[in-house]
Amino acid sequence: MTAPPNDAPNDAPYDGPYDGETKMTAAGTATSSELLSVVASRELAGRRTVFAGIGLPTLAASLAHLTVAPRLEIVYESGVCGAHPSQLPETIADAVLITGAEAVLSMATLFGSVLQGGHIDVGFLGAAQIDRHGNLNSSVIGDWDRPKVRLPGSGGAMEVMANSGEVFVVMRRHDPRSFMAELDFCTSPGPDRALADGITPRGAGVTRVITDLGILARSGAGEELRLVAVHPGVTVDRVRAATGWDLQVADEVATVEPPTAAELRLLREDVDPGRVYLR
Amino acid sequence: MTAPPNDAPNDAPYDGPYDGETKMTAAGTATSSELLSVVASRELAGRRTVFAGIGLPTLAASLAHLTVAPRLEIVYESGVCGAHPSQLPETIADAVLITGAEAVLSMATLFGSVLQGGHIDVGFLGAAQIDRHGNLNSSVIGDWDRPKVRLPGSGGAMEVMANSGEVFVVMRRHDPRSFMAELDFCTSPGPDRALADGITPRGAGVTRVITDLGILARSGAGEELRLVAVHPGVTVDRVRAATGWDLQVADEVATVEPPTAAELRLLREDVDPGRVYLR
Amino acid sequence: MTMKDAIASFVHDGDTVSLEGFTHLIPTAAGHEIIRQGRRNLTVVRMTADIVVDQLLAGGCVTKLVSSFVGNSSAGSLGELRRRIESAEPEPLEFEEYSHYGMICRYLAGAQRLPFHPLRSYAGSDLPSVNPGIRKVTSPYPGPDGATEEIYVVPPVNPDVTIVHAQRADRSGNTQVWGLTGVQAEAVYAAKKAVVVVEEIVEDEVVRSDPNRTVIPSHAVHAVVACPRGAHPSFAQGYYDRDNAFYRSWSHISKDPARLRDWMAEWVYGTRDHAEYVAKQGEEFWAELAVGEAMSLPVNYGRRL
Amino acid sequence: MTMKDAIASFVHDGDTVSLEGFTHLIPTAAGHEIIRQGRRNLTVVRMTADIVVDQLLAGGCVTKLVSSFVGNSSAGSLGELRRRIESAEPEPLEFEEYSHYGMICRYLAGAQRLPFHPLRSYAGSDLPSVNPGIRKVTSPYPGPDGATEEIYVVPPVNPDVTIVHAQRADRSGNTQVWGLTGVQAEAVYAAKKAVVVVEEIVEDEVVRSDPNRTVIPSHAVHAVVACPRGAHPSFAQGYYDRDNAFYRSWSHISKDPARLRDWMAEWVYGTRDHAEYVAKQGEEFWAELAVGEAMSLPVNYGRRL
Repeated sequence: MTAPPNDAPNDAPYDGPYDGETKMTAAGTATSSELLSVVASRELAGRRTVFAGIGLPTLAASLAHLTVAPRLEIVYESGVCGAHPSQLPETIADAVLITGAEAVLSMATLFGSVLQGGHIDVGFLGAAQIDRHGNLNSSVIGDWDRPKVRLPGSGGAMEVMANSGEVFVVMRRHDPRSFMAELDFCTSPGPDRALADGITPRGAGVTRVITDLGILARSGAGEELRLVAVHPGVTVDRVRAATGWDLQVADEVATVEPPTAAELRLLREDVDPGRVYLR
Repeated sequence: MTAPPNDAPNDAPYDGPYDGETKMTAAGTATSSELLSVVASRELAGRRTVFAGIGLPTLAASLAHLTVAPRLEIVYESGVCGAHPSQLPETIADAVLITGAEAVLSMATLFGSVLQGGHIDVGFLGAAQIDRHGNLNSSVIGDWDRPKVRLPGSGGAMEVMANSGEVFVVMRRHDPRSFMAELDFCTSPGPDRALADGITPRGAGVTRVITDLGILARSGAGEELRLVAVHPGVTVDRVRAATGWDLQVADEVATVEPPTAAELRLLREDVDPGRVYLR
Repeated sequence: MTMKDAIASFVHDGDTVSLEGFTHLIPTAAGHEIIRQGRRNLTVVRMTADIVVDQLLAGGCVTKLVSSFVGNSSAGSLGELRRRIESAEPEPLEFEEYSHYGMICRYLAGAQRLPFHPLRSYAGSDLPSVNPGIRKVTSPYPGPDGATEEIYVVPPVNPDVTIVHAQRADRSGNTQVWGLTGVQAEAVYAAKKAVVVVEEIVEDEVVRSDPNRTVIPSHAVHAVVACPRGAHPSFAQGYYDRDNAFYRSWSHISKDPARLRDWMAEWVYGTRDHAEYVAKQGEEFWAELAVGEAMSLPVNYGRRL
Repeated sequence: MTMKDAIASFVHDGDTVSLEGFTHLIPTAAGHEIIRQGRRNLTVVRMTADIVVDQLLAGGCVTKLVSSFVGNSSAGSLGELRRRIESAEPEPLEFEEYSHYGMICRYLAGAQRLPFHPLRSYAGSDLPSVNPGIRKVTSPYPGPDGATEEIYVVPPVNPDVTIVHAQRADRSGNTQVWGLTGVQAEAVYAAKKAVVVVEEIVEDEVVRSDPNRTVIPSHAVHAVVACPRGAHPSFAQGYYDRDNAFYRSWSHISKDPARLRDWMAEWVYGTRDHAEYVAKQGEEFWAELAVGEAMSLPVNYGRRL
């Protein structure tokens, strides 16, 4: 397991079962899940391999496969490569992902040869907290020794961060409890922290953060996340207020193009017709 | 490949195809191959796992399985465990070893988890040269840089030596060119050389050397090989003269019991009826 | 061997016990039998500490956990684990935390009897500051830029016993797994003893018809236990599906200590063995998790003519 | 892709080329095409430098060899290799020597992009004295006796291209191997590019019916070449048997430079491609190496009902 995105119950203090909210967003008739999936899918244009957990990352990757990245291969943390599921999977280890797949790898091969071997272009991660350099916390709220809330921990998140060419983070709720100046604990460090530890990083770390307010971006070590786009109707000031540090803003902040009818149709009819994740 | 026993063509200067000699030995009607196989098989009494190349080690292990070590499992350097060949294999990678086997392991698992993991009780090795501590040379005659004869090298021999509980060596020709005070090159070091290199050895190194003259033995680090048994009709002096160092001799030198009729029958009728190795 | 005998023989108070299976083939039935037999002071080693670990904690069996993920899959929380860690209730839990590849490398080092295994994780993470087992080594080779290169390493783990679940084995322990194979082979080779629990024990000929399918050879196995449906609520590829409803319900069950106690009383202490647990679920329940056929195409191993 | 195109595209003068296959599935046809195309100054990396390496040496393609065993299986000597090493005839050969597990660990480190891989070999051996690549590291953990522990390490190998032979692959490169699987997967993952030569390219459905049989996934493969009988004189489990007579004859062929030249002229330079080599052997020849059927029993991957 990598840490689930910050909507998952384990990311308490937001505890309790997922509420299945379907509130409308500024993007019009798309739900929040649809919006985030569509925006994330566009960012995968031309990418070859993506390491993704179940949920929004799978939706985004599947949609990208049908639109902007026809050669995209999803590698699952369970070891499945080239899945051709008969039905939409419910977990990263769903049996339907395995039957009919092109390959199933052992954990040692997956994490050693595929991930650490540098075969992943884009890794998807979630977190409870993120800082200005894209460092992530999925371990604890409070002190590690006696936490207020014990979160799942790294799982493979640290490896995804250290070894993917770049990392996309999807955060459902852009607010100061998640976008923090100082993390309670750094589980998955970006390249700046690796360099400070005396070790040359492999990948760029987090390059895209896709939230319910817009898109933050950075290109690698030495850079802070910058607001590059907002959803229609969202102001830059609103994003600044929702961010726990003094957020850098691009000279030209774009407005995210709302999901097109074609994208929504593919997502709803082909990718997730049972609305397993499109809650 | 581990280095073949010292009768193989690669162990030049004894070059050229194997001559298929079947000269009678002091043991009566048994050939040299039969004698060495039977004697080696007896030494496997009660052992559980043996790492063996094709040839005499396979014959010895197969005979032991039928006599003194019914639970013996042969692990082949090619990765085959629990072979049930329909015919006698001609190489360690013979296809008949694989069809019907219990398991086939990758090289990484075989050498890493099985051998280095400490699962082998007895490893069989051959060599061109052996010294008084059971260190082996299967690399070169002469200098490594510009050898008189280039031999095959370690293959897995170094790993068999370093990681097996103990090692048996079968040497067809007991003579001073093979039993040397100083090796031209140490390919596979016993525990004394490992200790001198500052590393604690895992196994006992060579504990038995079975030759056409008798049996040398030692029990581990700090000990030299000692003559513990001779074949009928072989004198201690003859063994001393055939050994390139001042050979230690046990207080009581036993006489090897010649192969019994039952052992020879099993070897000839059940283990190698086609006389593939019983040359 | 029966599960009862296997646990009695191979799991002792104070042991380090590895239970592996990455979402697939989780050895739940073995965990329940450890609870029934009242083992104490165990160190449990498991990459994904999920429901079976929460149950072992609730059974009072565990004083220390070594893991890289503590959560109920993506379906929710582990109530007992969080109480133990967040508020030391009913007692503290010693927790040694790694990342997934850190755990895998610990098993790899354990299986190979190496003093350490290097990996490209941990650089800049706070984890080494709370886990002194995670250390650095200087490479004796120059890095890509010609400078000295440092890398993190983890120590080997060598459990007293590793328990895994598999689809099938022969009587001597040659174990075949398909679908997700996880880290089971490495965890078995790392251990001093290994217990393999299987859906079915098959004839030698079945295993020998496909030796590449054998993930764990008999020389590494000390006991084979037949225990159908012993991986519930996880799944066994080709045998039964994952019980997603139970995963979702575990957050609620485990959140309330009283409800958790009742669940344990009914389903673990209240069943003599896994056969009774299976029978108690009822046939309709298992029919819901049944799977259809999708057979592999055979390959030819060849026969000398 | 044709073998000709694959070698032209992926093997360049001066490259480091790994050819793997441990006695099984040796990529001989690829080696012959490298010779036909006259590649020069190659560094060849291969655990068991056997007949195909002797042929590459005789073709003048190789200036450096990295290996752990230089011999014609157990059937005799490699004439050209011995001349190159023993008497620098017709030219010297740079030789970097390891043990088998040393080579495996080099591939493992290469595949995982690690700066080194530790192993419990080399302690007390003369090999480190002639190979400065074999070094020591001090473990940051105390040894079993509490003292500081040292261990040997080897550096990664990252070939420019790795070429392996396999039974089958789909069009996109998902490669399935059964019988001896050797070190092929690690060698492919260690390489910058990988070429897979197969007995047959099969429909997607064949591969997907048994994903656990896929040893090399398509994301690691850059070219797939169909080349039946391309592993001769080694064997392909379930397809054809080993040509033991040829192994035995190689000692005699390679011992005599004139005879070796004649053999190369007839069988490598004298054939346009491997199809011609196969045709030239004749049908009776291949009938001798034919194997019968011994099919694996299928397993059920399951289908959601």
